[in-house]
Amino acid sequence: MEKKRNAGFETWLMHIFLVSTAIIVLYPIFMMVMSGFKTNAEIFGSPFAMPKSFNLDNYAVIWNTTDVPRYLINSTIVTVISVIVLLITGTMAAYAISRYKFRGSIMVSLFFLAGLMLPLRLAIIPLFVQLKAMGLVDNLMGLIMIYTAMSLPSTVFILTGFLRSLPSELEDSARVDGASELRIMVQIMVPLITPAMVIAGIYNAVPIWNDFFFPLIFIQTPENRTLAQGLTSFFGEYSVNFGVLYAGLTLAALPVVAVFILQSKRFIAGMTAGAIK
Amino acid sequence: MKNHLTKAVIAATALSIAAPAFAQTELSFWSWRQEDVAAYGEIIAAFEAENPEISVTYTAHEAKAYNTILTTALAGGSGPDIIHTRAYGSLENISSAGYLEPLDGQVDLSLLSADELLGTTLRADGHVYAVPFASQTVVVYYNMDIFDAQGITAPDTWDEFLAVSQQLKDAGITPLANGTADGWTVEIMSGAFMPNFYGSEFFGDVTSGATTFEDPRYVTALGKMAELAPFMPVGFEGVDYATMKALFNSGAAAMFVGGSWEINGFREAGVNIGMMPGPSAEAGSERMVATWMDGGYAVNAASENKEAALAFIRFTATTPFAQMLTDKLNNIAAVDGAMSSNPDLQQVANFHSAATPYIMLVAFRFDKPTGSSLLQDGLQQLMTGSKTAEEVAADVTAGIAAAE
Amino acid sequence: MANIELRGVSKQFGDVKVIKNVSLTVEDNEFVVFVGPSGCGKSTLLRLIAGLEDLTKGEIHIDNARIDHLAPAARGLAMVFQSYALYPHFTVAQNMGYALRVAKEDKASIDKKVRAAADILQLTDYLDRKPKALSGGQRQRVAIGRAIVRNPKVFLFDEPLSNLDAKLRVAMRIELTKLHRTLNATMVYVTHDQVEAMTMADKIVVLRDGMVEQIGAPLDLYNAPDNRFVAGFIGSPAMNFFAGKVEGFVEGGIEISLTEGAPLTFPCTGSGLSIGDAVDFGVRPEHFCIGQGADGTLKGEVYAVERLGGETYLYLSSSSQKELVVHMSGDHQVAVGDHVEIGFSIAQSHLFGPDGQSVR
Amino acid sequence: MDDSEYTRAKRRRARNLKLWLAFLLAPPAAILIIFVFLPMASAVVYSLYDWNGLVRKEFIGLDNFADILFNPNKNVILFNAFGNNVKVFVTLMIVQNGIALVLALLLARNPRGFRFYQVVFFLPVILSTVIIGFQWKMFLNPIFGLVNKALHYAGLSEWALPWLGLPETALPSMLLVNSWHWFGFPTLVFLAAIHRIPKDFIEAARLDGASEWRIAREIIWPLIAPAVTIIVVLTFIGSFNWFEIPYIMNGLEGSPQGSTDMLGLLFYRTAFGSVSAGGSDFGSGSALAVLMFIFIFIFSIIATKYLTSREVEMS
Repeated sequence: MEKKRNAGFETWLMHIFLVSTAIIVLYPIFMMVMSGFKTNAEIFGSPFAMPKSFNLDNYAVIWNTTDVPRYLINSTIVTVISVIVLLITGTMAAYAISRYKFRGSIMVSLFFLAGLMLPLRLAIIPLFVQLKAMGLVDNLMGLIMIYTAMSLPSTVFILTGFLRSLPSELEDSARVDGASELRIMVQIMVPLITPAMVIAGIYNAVPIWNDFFFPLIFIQTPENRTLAQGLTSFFGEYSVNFGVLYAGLTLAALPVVAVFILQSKRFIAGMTAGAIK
Repeated sequence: MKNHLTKAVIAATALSIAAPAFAQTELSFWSWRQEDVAAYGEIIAAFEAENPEISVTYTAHEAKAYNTILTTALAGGSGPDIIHTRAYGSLENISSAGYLEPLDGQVDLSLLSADELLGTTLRADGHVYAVPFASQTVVVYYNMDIFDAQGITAPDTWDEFLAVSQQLKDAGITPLANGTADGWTVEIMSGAFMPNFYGSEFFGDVTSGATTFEDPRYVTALGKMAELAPFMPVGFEGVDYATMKALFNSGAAAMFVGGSWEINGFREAGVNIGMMPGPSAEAGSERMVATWMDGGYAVNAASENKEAALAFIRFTATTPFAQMLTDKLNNIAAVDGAMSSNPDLQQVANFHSAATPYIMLVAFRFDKPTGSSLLQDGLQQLMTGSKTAEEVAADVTAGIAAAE
Repeated sequence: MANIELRGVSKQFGDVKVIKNVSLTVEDNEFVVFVGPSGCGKSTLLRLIAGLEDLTKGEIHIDNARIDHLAPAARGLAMVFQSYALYPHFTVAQNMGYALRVAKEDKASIDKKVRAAADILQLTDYLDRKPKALSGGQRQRVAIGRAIVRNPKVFLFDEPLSNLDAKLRVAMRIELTKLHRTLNATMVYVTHDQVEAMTMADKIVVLRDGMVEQIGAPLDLYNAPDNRFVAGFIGSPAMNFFAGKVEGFVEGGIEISLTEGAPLTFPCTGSGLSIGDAVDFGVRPEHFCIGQGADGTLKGEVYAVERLGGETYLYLSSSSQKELVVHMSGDHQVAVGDHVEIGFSIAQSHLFGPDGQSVR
Repeated sequence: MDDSEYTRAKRRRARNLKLWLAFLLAPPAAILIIFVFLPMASAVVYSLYDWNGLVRKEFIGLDNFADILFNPNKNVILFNAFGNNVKVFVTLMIVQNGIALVLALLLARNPRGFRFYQVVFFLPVILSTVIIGFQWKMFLNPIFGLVNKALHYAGLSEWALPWLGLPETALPSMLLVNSWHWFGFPTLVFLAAIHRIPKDFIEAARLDGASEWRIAREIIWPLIAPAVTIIVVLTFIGSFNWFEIPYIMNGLEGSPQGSTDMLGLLFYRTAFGSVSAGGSDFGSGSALAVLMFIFIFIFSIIATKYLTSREVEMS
């Protein structure tokens, strides 16, 4: 009896902890969304109340003064292409490292790992000089290459682990079946690590989508601006109109949150289940 | 596939900005003034009307990152044709590196005074590298409606200022909107109050090396700043520039110490503002304002369209340009001859009869650490009471002595 | 269909020699089993034939043509893996037809061949399922089906039954033997289980430490092991060994003494042994009988009895021998603690010299 | 065919395999070399030259390094920033990752709403730092901010502080914001690691009568060592590169009075200059960057080595 009551108390405590954490996470996000519908006076006067009306005035300000659709397109192009290139090249490297024994393979994997620990931001000046020479300044392609390079180490790291866990007999079997190395990789092995690719994809897409540092330096014409960058300058302009700011924040967060919630089942399952068993 | 996509992206971009003209020279023009995009659009349109063969694209970058964006681009052999530069130390940083085109001899600078040109002249070679665009002045704004409601008239002396502040505070109104979270706003604040205590001679003395910041005149002036802390918002340590403006705009605070560029914003927000220079030390003594050259327009030495860029720069040194700057941006133009119909600007211009250079920006931003960063840190500590005026003065002096 | 010939095959991984100069021949249509303890190199040898590993030295010929330079698929063989290695994201039909798809056969003919193989293996109802939805035995059959579909010259099996339960293993053993007969194909089969080897093989290759210990028909190995290792490895329970010493030579044989019991005379020709050499005398558990033996008798105390009804196993210990196994058919009333006498005949016993080689 | 032809055929196969490996490795390696390693190498070269602001002058060897490390006027700033980075690392390890571990242990017990919590906890991770920085800066505003308003409503007015304006509270406030942003990531990583522990281990311990606390400490903790390694190393790298939150919330100078100054901000100011902090100096900036590379790289390797050595094999 004693023990049972104790367990009940513990469970109760656990739920309190979990629920309050969820509130601490959700409430600020909720407030951000709600404040986007408020006027300055409402935000100052009755910060915790629901907005008087759910009008889109603040959103209209953003829509009319900034080129949000364009920023959205640019960010989407940059993120999608970066992730595609990243997954292709990352899989290639991870496949070579994990599925073949060759001289220097440890060196190669260390080479990719080293990239994980080197913050590229610190080499921004030479990077600029170099991209300039390559004609990639003020060009979305430049951003794509930077993001791909920056995210490659973690992608290779994640995918190598998953690829190593695949049984080598599958590969042997396909080899006996006459499949070429390319075919074994593309048809047999890679389809088996799609959960890992989802993880690596989301893991890297989020910072790419959110980054404002590299666009700030490398994108010069407003037409090429990304969402995070465009909004950062917009925030500077509207620094006293809190309602508009909150609306801007909500707008910037919306696409990623939507994608995440739609893919969350897959992503979290992949993250927590680890590898394919 | 990658290639196709790139091409598609580039094509899409190209289409969207497809210029109607053919043999036009296209100039790029960078600035940190995001608030001024519309006004510059009009000014540029006027220029293009007279120079149909040139088109100018104004791009405003995020202000905080402007330095980074510009220096990286210049160092990478790129950058715009026309550069909106800041003055004094910031300008020296890029002009001494040879990234700017010397303008003397190429541009008629006769409408600018020697004082004004000082801000855009490289000390090492004496050449002018930018056409100064506007001067800024530190003033004390006050909300006339609040003053009237409280039966207060604008104070003249320091003691009156403190008395007025106390009266406002007793009435439940925050006397001063200023906070210290953004260091530069504290420095601005010091520009309104300190000159009247250290006097008009101090600038010359300290820049010539005749004295240091430990001079009693300066220490006294610093000490006065500490007396303002009780009249600043509760939690002023965390009040940043945006909050300051929001406090003043909303009428929660009665006074705001700021630069003359604020006029526009306050008027737009509907605040019934009055302006005054900082209070005098004693009745009858001088009421000085701190002023400085805000920046200028320069030509990128590596520009491929130098002639066209110079044409635009020549335009910025003319009275019509100054007139537009005055009318559209409510700036006090550096170039002479502009007439302002704006009473606010006329008032600020009148303050200039007793002006002193905004000390750290004009004279101590050439080396590191800058006088500004030393003073900003010092003032923050002074206001929160963690250091005395003497200690702050000693810190600033030592910092400047060690600067290189 | 095809014969296989290995000539002086060696394989080295780094500094480790895994296969040491192995030469052997697999005849056409033969079912050959490579057997040996784990780590003996039997799987490596199979992978060398398959082309999954490269030879360090030597040559491999199939149908009298050298093939060791060819890619696995070009060697005309099929392989069944221990884990079955079914492609998890393909259906059974896709798994079975994969090699043909790779070889760009047309769809109709792939379908026909897959169906034919599925018929043989009773997999027709499962063709659209993914491997995940199959039982162990079914997966095993898909793996075999995948091999059959290719109509290879040679089938290679790498411990294909080790993941099945005991009952299924027996059933599959018989099925595989049947399949061998139906397909008329050369098969090379790797296992560590000597029962599989004995029951299925036409010819067994016993391997140890990368070297061939003996090659021969199952019963030849059983009856006439070349050395102590093969004698101990083939047969279950394993042969009992007794330490002995060469005492002297007589006409047509040698005299040996065991630590226990009377000296024996073991018939042989030209043994190469000398007096005083330590020898091992071996008798299989099933060759003992209770009571006095024809040529010798030993005494021991029973410490465990396993009575299975149809057969009985006695575990004895004697003064010189810690463990001694006796296998008898039928049921016997023996209790733990009993002292029994067991006998053997020379004709059914074996003698091994100090080098482990059989003395005959 | 004579023997050499067989050898040649074998060599051809070996060569094809090498070509295939080269094909696989060349594109990713090229991307990494061109866009990461080359610029980094150039940064090292930059750091060995004297710079007049933006213009490279003569080769001066390690003088830039000596200057930032030993010049007493500069190294105070460097050591202050470094000390703050250390505080960031330690605090995040305790607060952010500690909370994450507790949450992971709770979630591992599969409570009702398990999926919901997983999604919710991860939600802030996917939000942009810009968004979070701005949002919390507004929340922490001493006058209009929700945090202080809430404290007033709760009758705790004296607790309402100018959070980001005081040297004592600015950094802790930012670290709480950062923890709010990131705690979901270590939570999921720990949870994944706990899920990977065979159930029998925990059940066996439970049958032995071990308390939940003992199970967590003596069974789960040692067995999730690989996840701990990942989190420690990532937190370390993240802490010493910390830039976005302090930059967005309190600007480039690390105000107030350097209490939120970080190596990342210092690098940025040194290399690019700022309006109040003065002009740019690529030489010192690059030297600082190189020191940071070296420090982060060496410590990551040492930490990985050390932490990996205490991982137990789970069979």
